[in-house]
Amino acid sequence: MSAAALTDSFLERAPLALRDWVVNFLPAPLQWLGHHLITIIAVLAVFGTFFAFTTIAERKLLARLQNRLGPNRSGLPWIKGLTLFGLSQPFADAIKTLTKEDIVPAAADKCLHFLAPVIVVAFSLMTFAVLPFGRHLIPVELDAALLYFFAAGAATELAIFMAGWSSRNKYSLLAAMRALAQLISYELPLILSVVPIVLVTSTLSTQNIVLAQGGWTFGFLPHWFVFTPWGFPAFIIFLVAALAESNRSPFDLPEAESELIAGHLTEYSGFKYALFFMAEYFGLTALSGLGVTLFLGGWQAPIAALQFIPSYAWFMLKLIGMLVFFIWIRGTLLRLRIDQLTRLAWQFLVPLALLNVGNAAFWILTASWSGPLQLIRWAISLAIIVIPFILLGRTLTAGYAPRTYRYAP
Amino acid sequence: MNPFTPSAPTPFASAPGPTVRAVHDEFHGDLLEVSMGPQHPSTHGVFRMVATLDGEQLVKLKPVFGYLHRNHEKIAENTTYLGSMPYTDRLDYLCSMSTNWAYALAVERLAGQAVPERAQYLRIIMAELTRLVNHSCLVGFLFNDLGTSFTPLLYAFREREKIIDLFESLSGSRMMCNYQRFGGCRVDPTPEWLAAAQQLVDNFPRFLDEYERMLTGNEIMLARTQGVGRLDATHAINAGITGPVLRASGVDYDLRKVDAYGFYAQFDFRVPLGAHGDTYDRYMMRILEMRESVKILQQAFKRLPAGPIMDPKAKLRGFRPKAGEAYGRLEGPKGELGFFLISDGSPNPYRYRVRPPSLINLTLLEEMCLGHTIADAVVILGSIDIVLGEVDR
Amino acid sequence: MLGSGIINGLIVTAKNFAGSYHDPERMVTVEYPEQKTVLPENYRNFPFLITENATDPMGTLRCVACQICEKECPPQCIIIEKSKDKKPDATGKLQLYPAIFGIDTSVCMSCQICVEVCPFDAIKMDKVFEIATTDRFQDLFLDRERLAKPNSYYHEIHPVEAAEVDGRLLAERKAAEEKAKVAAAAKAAAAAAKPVVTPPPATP
Amino acid sequence: METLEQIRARLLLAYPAAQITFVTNPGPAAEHSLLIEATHAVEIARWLRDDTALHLDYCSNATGVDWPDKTITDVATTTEPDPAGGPAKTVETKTTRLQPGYLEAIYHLYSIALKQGPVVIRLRTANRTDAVTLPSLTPIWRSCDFQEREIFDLYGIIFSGHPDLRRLLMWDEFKDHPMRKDYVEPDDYEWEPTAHGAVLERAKPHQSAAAAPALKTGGTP
Repeated sequence: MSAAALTDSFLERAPLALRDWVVNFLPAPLQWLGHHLITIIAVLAVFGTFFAFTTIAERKLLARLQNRLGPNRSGLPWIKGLTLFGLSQPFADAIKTLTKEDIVPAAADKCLHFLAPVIVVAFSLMTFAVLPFGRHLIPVELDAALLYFFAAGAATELAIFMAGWSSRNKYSLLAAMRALAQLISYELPLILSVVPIVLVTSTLSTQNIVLAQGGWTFGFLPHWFVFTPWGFPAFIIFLVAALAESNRSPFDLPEAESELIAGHLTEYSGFKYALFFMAEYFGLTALSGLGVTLFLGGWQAPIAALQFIPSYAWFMLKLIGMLVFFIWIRGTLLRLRIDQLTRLAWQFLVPLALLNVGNAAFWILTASWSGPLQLIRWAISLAIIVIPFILLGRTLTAGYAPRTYRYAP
Repeated sequence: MNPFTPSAPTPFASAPGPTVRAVHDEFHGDLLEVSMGPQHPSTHGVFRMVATLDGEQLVKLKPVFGYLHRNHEKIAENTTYLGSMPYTDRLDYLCSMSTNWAYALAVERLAGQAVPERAQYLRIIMAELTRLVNHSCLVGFLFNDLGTSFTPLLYAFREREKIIDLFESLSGSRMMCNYQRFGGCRVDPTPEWLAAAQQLVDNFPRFLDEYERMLTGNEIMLARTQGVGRLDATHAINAGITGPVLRASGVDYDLRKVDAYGFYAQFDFRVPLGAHGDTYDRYMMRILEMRESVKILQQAFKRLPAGPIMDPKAKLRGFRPKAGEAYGRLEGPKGELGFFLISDGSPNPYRYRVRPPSLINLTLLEEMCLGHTIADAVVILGSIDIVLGEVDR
Repeated sequence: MLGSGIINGLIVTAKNFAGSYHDPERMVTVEYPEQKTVLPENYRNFPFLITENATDPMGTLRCVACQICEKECPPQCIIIEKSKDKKPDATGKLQLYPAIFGIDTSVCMSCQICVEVCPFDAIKMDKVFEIATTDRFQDLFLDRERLAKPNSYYHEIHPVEAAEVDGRLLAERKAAEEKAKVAAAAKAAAAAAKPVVTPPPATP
Repeated sequence: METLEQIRARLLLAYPAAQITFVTNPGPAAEHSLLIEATHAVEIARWLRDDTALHLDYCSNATGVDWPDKTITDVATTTEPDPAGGPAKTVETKTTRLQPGYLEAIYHLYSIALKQGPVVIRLRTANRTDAVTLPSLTPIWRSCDFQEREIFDLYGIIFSGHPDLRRLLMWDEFKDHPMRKDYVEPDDYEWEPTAHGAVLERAKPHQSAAAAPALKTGGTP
């Protein structure tokens, strides 16, 4: 199959064709509106369902990690004995949270208390606009897509602070302070980890970044940025920062269940709580999507021979992989303390990310090296990142080591 | 050698933790008073800490007790000696077997009662199994306080469940065993039970290895626990802190060795000692003690003698010890568990007192926590290992 | 190196994840209402009263209303009222019986002390645990009629223990009978010496 | 370890003014104890802690005991010669005297450094009503902190010199001391029928009219 044929294969174009078919029913002056509305509805529907199944997948995977079964009871209403492996659990949860009483503390700032969950969901959804889900599937093709993504993502911090502040609860306030410190600290390594890609591809458009990762060496080694000596460290830094940005374990300090009850969510109940929950997963999904786009080749197939599978399927598969990894991390790790958290960001991730920018610059400068020089290029590039990693890691863990113990005589 | 000084320091002179700024001016801002508990996810029950925070740092922490108080001692003084036995199950509900033993020990001292050899061995088996239950639970809960999503706790519960099933098949109840009696034990285990227990004990080190592989070397775990909640030996001794918490501070004091109650003198085991007295040492004490308990259990299964499990002279009904008093104590999983009894010759004890290790180990909680953050306070509390049934009685 | 501990942890959890699908040592969950564990022989829940005869439960209660269990019960959940008259028990001896025997199971803490102190083996521990109800007063205060269960039921739930108890009771009864026989023989001898017609004792 | 008599003798040498009584324990445990007069208690406790031979650095257990007033009937038998000249008659004269009650604090001391013990010391108050102050041993052994608070809470012994003498287990507004032998339980707490019903009878006068319907419908007020 030729590349052109692939680009225009039926499966690849099917979503677009469907949209155009629907839009054609509308009068011509309204077609642009229909076009955008359908895109928005599609993103909402797909990622809304995706969110629902992420929650059940997270619960089941965590349960299995912990040698439990996880939710496996909810079936369909009025049908006894049909449990569907508990897959309808998210819908049961949704009904439960929607029918719950909405409690607002008497002393709370009612306006901000109401606005916070709305804003957090709105901004976390806005980030989906610039993610290329497939070869032709990108809601908005922006030239400065990356800038837009980080700007929209950063606005959720404000909402979390609003939630913590307006609740008038000491735990919420502590959580809000933590959230601010954490999210601002980790914006920096998150963005710095992306800079090398911008340097190498010299574009801010996500679609172009994915296109730059196309192609294979020998047909099975994809040219994804994660497989470069500057891309892999950038990917790791991105992962850590993404975990912190989406308040996931081991960086779930704002919600620190064992310390701050539920953190900024302490005074939320019912639907508003569900909105925060949703926003958290949307944020996580969006950041995972960005990670897939920037480092894991976006919608590109890993092997040339597998190109017949439509590109959006590859994107979703990679996205699921990222989420499973995040869940695995959550099931294993414990939480950092706030001072260690900021220390990790400022003393470890930021210097490494800065060095990595230099590393990428070196990679660009030596783009013409080939043959045996290629090996030297790899070695130097690896050394630029591995040696500081070991040294910085040592200073970070200085004084902490497993101990041996004596016994009473 | 104990790192004691000839003259113990005056308490309240200085806190073992780092020095704390308690300034309250316009530059430093207000202090925040947070009431953690009685309903809080990691106070291990209805315990309350009134914490004063400077930012995230603790400048004051006052424990408040009594939310689970039911005046166990008064109830026991209005009940027969035997009737208090099931109530002791409810003191430290994780380790009913050793609490039973402590009470039986005190009553046997009070009445001068002998215990047959097989019963002594059975008691040691039960006490060490209880230690495994308690320590594995504690370590799991400690990690929960440290912020894992229940994974280590559920691994610990998985193993605990197997031990508790053994308790159930022996004594009829999973947690409220009510197994010991004055002068022996209630039920004689069958050979099948002993084989099952032996197999469980054989498998237990595998679980410990896996557990340690998962978390002991974890960088976050090390950073969160090492150097946190330091407790030095002199302060610990003076504050009556006992059990693994005391030994983590490097004090060699294990009642199984010191008093050698029961038949512990005949067993070969070691007492691990910490050097830093921080949360990590307290965690490792539990892990190492579990390994030693496995050793004790292996020896006990090998040497378990045949014979009666009750002293033939023991009386179930109409038990009236002679007037007098006795203090019986043993090394419970949480520390020194003592029962002080005064008899006036009547069927009910005149005075019945529990020396609760959980409560007394909390004496230095504030000093251990000061200067650390609120996140550490939760972890330090978790590493002390309390059970509110025993703290509040 | 930084990160090795974290990777070790990830390996362990991955192992447990895989183990939860094939290793019964790791996946220990029992899905309760559908699956049930076998209760061990010694399992105890709440006490019940033993009757010798299932067809006449109230007439053949082993309990003789001695009230020892009422006194020994630590949470004081047993209430007994003695009968005014006497009824013959299984051996034909005239005994008191409990006119009222109640156990407040919402107070009972399943400690088994009543069973241990009972000199007549009349009260034993049940294994029924699915007793959740909505009415604490009507449904959890068990009276004599609801407490009484036949000896065969006891054999069903605690086979080893019941066999031992029955053996002991039988031996005791035999000894008592023999004693009675000896006494009767002595009496008969005495009667032979001085013949007086006495009506036989009413034994059902 | 030295016997308690030896310890007492050495204590009397060190503190000649102090009154130290040897209290025997008649039971099989034979844990005898020293009754120490309250005025010297703190110095003696410090001596016990710092003495090199004893080194009782660890106070394991501190507890209170209530000994209420006891009426003791002394029976004196005297033989009176019969004035009529018959055999001598024995006459029993019963005199009742009131042994005043007191509160007692008992401390079980051990040495962790030398691994020995226990030494049991007792402090007694003058009576159970107004003179209930004892010196606190918390400055000597910090482990008495919570335990003395508990004794104060449950027995009402006031420990002078305790840094933070508040109720430990009962709430601050609580009035009585529940572990005392003459403590009368409040009878307004249990409203539900129990097996014995006696508690319910006592609770009846406390039940307000408002709470009665709730009881009828089976709800727990």
